Amino acid sequence: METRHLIKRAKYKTTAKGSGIPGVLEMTKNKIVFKPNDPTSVTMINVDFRSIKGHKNTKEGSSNPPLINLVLDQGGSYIFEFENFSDLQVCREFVVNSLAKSGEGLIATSDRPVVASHDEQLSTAEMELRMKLLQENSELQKLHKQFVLGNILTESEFWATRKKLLDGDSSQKSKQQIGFKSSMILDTLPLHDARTNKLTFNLTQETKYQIFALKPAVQQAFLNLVPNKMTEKDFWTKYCRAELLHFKRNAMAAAAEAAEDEDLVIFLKDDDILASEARRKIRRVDPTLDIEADQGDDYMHLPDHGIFRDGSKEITESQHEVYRRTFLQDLNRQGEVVLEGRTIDVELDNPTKVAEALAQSRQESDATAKEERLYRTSRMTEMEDLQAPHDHPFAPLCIKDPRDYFDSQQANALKTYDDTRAGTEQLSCSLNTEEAYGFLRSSISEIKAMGLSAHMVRPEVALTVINGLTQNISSTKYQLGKNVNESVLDRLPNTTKEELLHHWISIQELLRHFWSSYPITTSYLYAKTEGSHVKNLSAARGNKGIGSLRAPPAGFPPRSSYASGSRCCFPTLRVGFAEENGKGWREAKWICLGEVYELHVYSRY
Amino acid sequence: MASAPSKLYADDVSLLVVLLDTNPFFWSSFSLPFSKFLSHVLSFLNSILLLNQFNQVVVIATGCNSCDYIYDSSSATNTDAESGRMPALCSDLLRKLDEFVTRDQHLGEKDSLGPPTSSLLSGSLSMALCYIQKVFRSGPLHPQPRILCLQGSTDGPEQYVAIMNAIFSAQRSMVPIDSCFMGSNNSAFLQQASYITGGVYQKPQQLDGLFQYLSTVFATDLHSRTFLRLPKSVGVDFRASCFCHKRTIDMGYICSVCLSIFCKHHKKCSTCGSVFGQPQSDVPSASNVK
Amino acid sequence: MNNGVGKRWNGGGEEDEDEDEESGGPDGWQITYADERSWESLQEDESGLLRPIDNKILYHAQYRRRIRSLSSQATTARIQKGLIRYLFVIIDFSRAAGETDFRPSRMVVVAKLVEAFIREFFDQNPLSQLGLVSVKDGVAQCLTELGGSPESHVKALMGKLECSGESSLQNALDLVHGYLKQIPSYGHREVLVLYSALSTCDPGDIMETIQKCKKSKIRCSVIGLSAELFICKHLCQETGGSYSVALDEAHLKELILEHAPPPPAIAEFAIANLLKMGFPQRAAESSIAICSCHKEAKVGGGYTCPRCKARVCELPTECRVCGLTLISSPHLARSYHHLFPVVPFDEVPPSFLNDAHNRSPRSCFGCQQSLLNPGNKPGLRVSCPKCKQHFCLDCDIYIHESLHNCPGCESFRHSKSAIASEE
Amino acid sequence: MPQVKIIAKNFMDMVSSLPAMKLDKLYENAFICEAILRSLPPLAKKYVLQTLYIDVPITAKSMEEWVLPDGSSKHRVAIDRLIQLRIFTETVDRRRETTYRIHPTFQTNLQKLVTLGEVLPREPMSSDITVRLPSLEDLEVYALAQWECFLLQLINSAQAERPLNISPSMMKVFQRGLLSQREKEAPRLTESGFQFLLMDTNAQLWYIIREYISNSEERGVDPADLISFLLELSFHVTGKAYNSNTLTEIQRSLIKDLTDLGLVKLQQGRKESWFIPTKLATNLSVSLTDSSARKQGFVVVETNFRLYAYSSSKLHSEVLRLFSRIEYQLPNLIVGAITKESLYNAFENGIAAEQIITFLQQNAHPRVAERIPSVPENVTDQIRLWESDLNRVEMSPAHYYDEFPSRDVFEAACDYAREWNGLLWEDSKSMRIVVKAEIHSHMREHLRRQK
Repeated sequence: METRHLIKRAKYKTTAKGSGIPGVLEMTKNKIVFKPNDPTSVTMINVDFRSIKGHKNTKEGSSNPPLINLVLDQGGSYIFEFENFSDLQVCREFVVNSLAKSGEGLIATSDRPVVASHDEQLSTAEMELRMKLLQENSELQKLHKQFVLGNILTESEFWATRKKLLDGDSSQKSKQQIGFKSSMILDTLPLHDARTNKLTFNLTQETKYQIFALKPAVQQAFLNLVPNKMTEKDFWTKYCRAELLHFKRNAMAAAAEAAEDEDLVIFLKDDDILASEARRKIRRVDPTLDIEADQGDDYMHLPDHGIFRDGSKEITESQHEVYRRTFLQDLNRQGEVVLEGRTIDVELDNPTKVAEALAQSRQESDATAKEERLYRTSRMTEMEDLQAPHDHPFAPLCIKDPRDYFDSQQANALKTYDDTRAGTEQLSCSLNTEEAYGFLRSSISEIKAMGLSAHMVRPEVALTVINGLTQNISSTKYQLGKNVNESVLDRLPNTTKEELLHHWISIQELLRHFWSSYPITTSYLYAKTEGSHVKNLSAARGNKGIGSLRAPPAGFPPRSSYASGSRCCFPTLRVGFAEENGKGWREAKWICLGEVYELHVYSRY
Repeated sequence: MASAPSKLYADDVSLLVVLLDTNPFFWSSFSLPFSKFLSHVLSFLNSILLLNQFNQVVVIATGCNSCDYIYDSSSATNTDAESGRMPALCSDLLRKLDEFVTRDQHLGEKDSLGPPTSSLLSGSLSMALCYIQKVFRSGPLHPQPRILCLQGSTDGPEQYVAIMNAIFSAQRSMVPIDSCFMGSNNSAFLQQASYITGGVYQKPQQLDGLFQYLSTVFATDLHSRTFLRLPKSVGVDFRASCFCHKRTIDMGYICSVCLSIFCKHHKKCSTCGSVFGQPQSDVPSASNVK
Repeated sequence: MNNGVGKRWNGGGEEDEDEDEESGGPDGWQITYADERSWESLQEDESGLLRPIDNKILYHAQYRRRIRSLSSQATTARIQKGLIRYLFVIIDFSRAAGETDFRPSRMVVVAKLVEAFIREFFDQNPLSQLGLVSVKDGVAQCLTELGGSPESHVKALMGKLECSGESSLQNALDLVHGYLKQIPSYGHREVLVLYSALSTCDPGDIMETIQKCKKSKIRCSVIGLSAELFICKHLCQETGGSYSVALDEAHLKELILEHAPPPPAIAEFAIANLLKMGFPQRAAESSIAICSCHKEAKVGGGYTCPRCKARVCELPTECRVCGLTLISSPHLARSYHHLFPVVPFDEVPPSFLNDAHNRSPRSCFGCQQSLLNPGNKPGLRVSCPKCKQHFCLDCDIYIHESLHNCPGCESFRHSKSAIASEE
Repeated sequence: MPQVKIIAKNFMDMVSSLPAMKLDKLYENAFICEAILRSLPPLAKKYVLQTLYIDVPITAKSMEEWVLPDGSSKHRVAIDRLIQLRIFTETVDRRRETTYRIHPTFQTNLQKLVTLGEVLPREPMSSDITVRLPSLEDLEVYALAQWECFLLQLINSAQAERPLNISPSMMKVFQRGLLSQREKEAPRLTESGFQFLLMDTNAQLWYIIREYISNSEERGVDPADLISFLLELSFHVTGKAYNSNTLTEIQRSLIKDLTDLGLVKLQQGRKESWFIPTKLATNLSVSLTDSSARKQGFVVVETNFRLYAYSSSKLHSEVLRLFSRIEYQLPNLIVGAITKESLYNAFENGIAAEQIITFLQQNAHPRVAERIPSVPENVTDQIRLWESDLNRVEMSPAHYYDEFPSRDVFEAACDYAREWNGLLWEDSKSMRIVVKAEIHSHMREHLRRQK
């Protein structure tokens, strides 16, 4: 079905417009050769498929003529105009096909995706993914070639059964965002160059973003100052100086610096935006408990109290309070931001963009979302012991009569065994209970009395028994003499094996489609099942060996019993191995006799 | 869960737990007289003990109203010389058996229902498994346990789940259940049991040669079984049958709550009374088109 | 300014040092002996001989606690169990999983136990499916799709064991949610998280994710390896799962295996439905066919799908061609015991044992184990509330965890009839 | 421990090597039949059992039907053993059809056993006659004490606490092979001697018994009787008293020796005298089966060369002492260390490193037995290294000649020494040679002749 080589007359054009040079376009497995009609002209193209990146082509019914445009990966392209669209179609198929083969990811940039079916538009990503799959898995590729390019299945149908494959792959590379590290970004460590006693902060885009996120004020300032007031560089240097001052937490110095450079103040002073926010929050708290009250009673000033940060305790000076930034504040802020997570997703290379985005997100997030979150947090932080337990009621199970299980199984069990009698037939015991027990006891006492006889088994009996057993043993032995788990296929010559497997796989593919359309709910499906047989047929024509696969009996109603539904396809399932009779089937068998026959031949030695 | 632990023991040292069917209604109506049966079994037990002095035999009586241990070679005191020509095993076992039968009868009298035709196989199986677990616990030096059911009476449907549970537990701890079934028609339970646990199912044709069957097939220790070809238990058909019409089915619907089986779709489960949503499309979501 | 800065450098230096200390663990041979603390499991008996401690009583106590908790859940006579489960196991392979407080490392121990779990899971839930998800570098990755074959899962799991980066509960849950929300409604959607890290580093608000899971009826359970985390606890509470933190390897194993038996179905989640299933017949011994699972032609063996006649090698499975679920009646039977659980036995009070006139049996009904302590005193024992038989502690455990029959009840006709009437 | 099997097998070989009529005679004794049956490989047992009631020959083919392909070797072994012991008699009829027939007496005996179960060889004496019977524990202790004492004496007669009844000549017989005695030198353990020490008790017992039987003719005792009596003894009930009068003359003399081995305990009542079989005796037939693997290991060796042995046996500590430094002993725990010194004197006693290692591996405590290797590699390697250290220098007594009159004399001497290949070293320049001591005399002869 898949032509190795094709020749069409076409015009070679340098541009879509303008008249091209008439000639013969010849495509082989890996080459495209164009010979102009008049030998004198120089334009003679001979390119390898490998050097072709992709192709475009015009859609049928569109105004423009049937063009195909082969894009070379080192720039430039060849444009051919065909005489009619069918030619174009054929060539396109061929190109797609051989591109797929010649290990290149094929980027279909035609005004209609090349391999996409009528009813779905696929992102190029999807397309690439599929191509990738095809290239990775030769088997898949074979099938794809055979069915899709052989117009037996539409692309979408083909992939529908492989959703898992697609999903699986996509989920692999579905990019999940990575959250904030919970390490304190605020301690961006400066590198200290001992020789030239110099400090270097290096801020990645990420850090900048985080700084913005953490410090609305800075971000504000950035928006105000950069670039019209100062360059971005200056801005960050200032920021870093401020940071440095914080490191040394020498409020004095800070104050001094602030005095001489008003810009620094922004960085040194508490973040007023946050402060306001905090105040708002505090206000939201039930007024009966005064949060500000406890701000006074931290024991920072006492000798060994308070939190040590970086090994050094925070010394508080009463004046320049403004320039002090407590560890707690940082911590809380950090926590808050981490919890918020990434509110924006713009690529971080441009700080200004980021800053704006952040600012924006703040605006809207200030609305319901925050409320929502607050509510949930409050709901989470409630004291357990004051709450009702969160247990879920279990669904009760009331089984009316457990005996059903037993009976059903029992009935089945007994029925399916060789014996003819009904299930639990009453023992034909003539005696009543007492007598029965009496009998039992008497026989016990009897044996007690007389003991065991040395010759309880007569030799001839013993012999017959053991012979009988041996008999049955050897019979079973011959029944399944060859061990079961050796693969029959290995006894076949490779080519036959390959072929066999290929047939089998392709047929399985078809059947999968056949079944995937049950139960028939939509007319579409109906059409499909109907069609799928026709397709089966055509497919079967494609590869020999199962050529005789019958189309379903005329007017075969897909709704009718699955059995008959399967009847018409399952022989092919076990290429030539099955033993069902039924018309369509015997023929299949006949065809496959070839294989079967070989089977025997090869299994001899 | 107890899986068979590694044994440092000799290859063929084995623990044989025999489940002895003492259903009077069966024996009283059976061609092979109980006394003969006993004599075969007793000499079989003797021969097991004879093969290796670490071999251990435990006998559990499967009555139709109760089950009980009637012999345990490990705890047996083989020094009571009550009757010279009676081996300790027999006298011991028979005495216990006698007591058991009487007890069984009394229990039967208490019972309001009519005379049951089936023995309590599930009970004796469970006991046997408990015993074997004890042996497993006894440390690395334990004999290789196996169970032998000498069953005659028909299966008691009401025991199905119990017996299945026992079978699976046995399978999990790799204890084969051999079954020698003497009744008229095959026992589904025992066939499944042997099939699942990799034991042997035999239905002796020549009953007066019972001992021969026992010694030829069932005396084989697990170690020897690895390179011997024993009567293969016939491939059991594991198709289910529906609760509604009790007929065997190829395809059916199963209640996701109580796992009861129906041959066609119902609105409501007749077993657990739960109401169903619309029938599941029988093709998995994965391969669903549109 | 310098000195100020200098101070920080020192600080930095110190950090580096103690990091080194952490990384430089004890020598290999020390570890091998440190891990199984054999000396702790020794004790002197009265004659001064060294014996291993028997912590049977201890074990049993734990076990009873477990049973109790289960039965307390099952206040009503019987409750539904999630017999058809779709379980995703999320394994945290973040940096924290490299910790060596479990020997040789959390990661390895978890992997080992998960393997055991997978096998036990399919043994107990033949109709269920399971999938694996790993979390590392703050990203969740799907190791295996939902599937029925233990081997493939184990292979994927053992494939590459390494841990790095942060762990993200949210990413994992999102991923899993994506898979689970598309499985049919009768299936019980479950997630089991084995969490080593002490923090989750999420891109967004995890609370929303939790709500999402709750909405789509996914029951999330977490087993922590390090310490209790609020967020995990919250997750479990919201979604009706269970949260537990492992003390040591043994405990961890216990906790993991607790998730093997089907959980009681939560009323609001449970949706009954009928599933179509096929009961294939064993193919004739002589027939030859290519099985759809390994693409190999087999002589005999295997089963034939009743609908499309495709050949499969073992059950239970899903027909590759027509997607019909194929099982055999024993697989159903395997699950029946979940429907008829054995009632927990109650301990026999010593007072009952001591008074003379009701002489209690001196040996376990199940295994004939003597129930008397060395000093001929009546020892610990339990008795079945239905048949009143006495059992030893070992049998108690065995009966409830593996056998699922009460030998006593099974081996007494009248008690059986009593049960029958009571139903 | 493989040795045990070897020993036990050897014993059965000994039985099977007995002349046909002797064997038949043996088989008349039910206990022998039982013991023999138990000593068979599992498959053979099965075959015997299934032919128990069959009185016609069974074709080999029908038996092979049962065997799976990979079991054929086992099948062969089993059949061979049976034929060896004349339990099965093989006949090939004219149609090339091999058939087996079970030994009739053997068969009838087994049938009896099967129907009647095990019967005691002789009735124990009623307890009113026998006073102060030792408890089983006492008996056990007694037996072990006896045995160890015997062993100690066996190893070095000096340490014997009390004289044994066994004649010195007898002792010599036992010691042959175990001890190598050079003139005017304390006898030293040979390799096999060490091996012997490392076997478990039953194996050792069998070793001794074998020696004992093998030279029984010299004492005019029919080995068959001996064997039958020993086996019979093993079927008595431990701790029961049996009247000595029931014994034949020979047996009575035997029983004295057996007392020394700790197999039985003799007691003298007012008028009656009786013997009480101990565990050792009843275990005799036990150890005949292949179930010898039952013996549990007890040694744990750690990578730091420390060695923990969970055993209360004096013998064990002795054995360990052979190659390790015992540091302290708890009631059932011996703690030692494997040191260079301890190993060196082990090597001096002619114990090979491999033996030590195998011993450690075979007796590894179940806890460590699971892991591979059961003995840490660094330890095993070190042991081997230390051994190789020793055999770097090889000492050999020699004589030194110099001041040869002439070069040709010297040459001749060299040649002469060479052809006796006793020439160790020569220095032709200054005409000096060193010659092995043993050829010194010849050398002297030769030189004298030269003169």
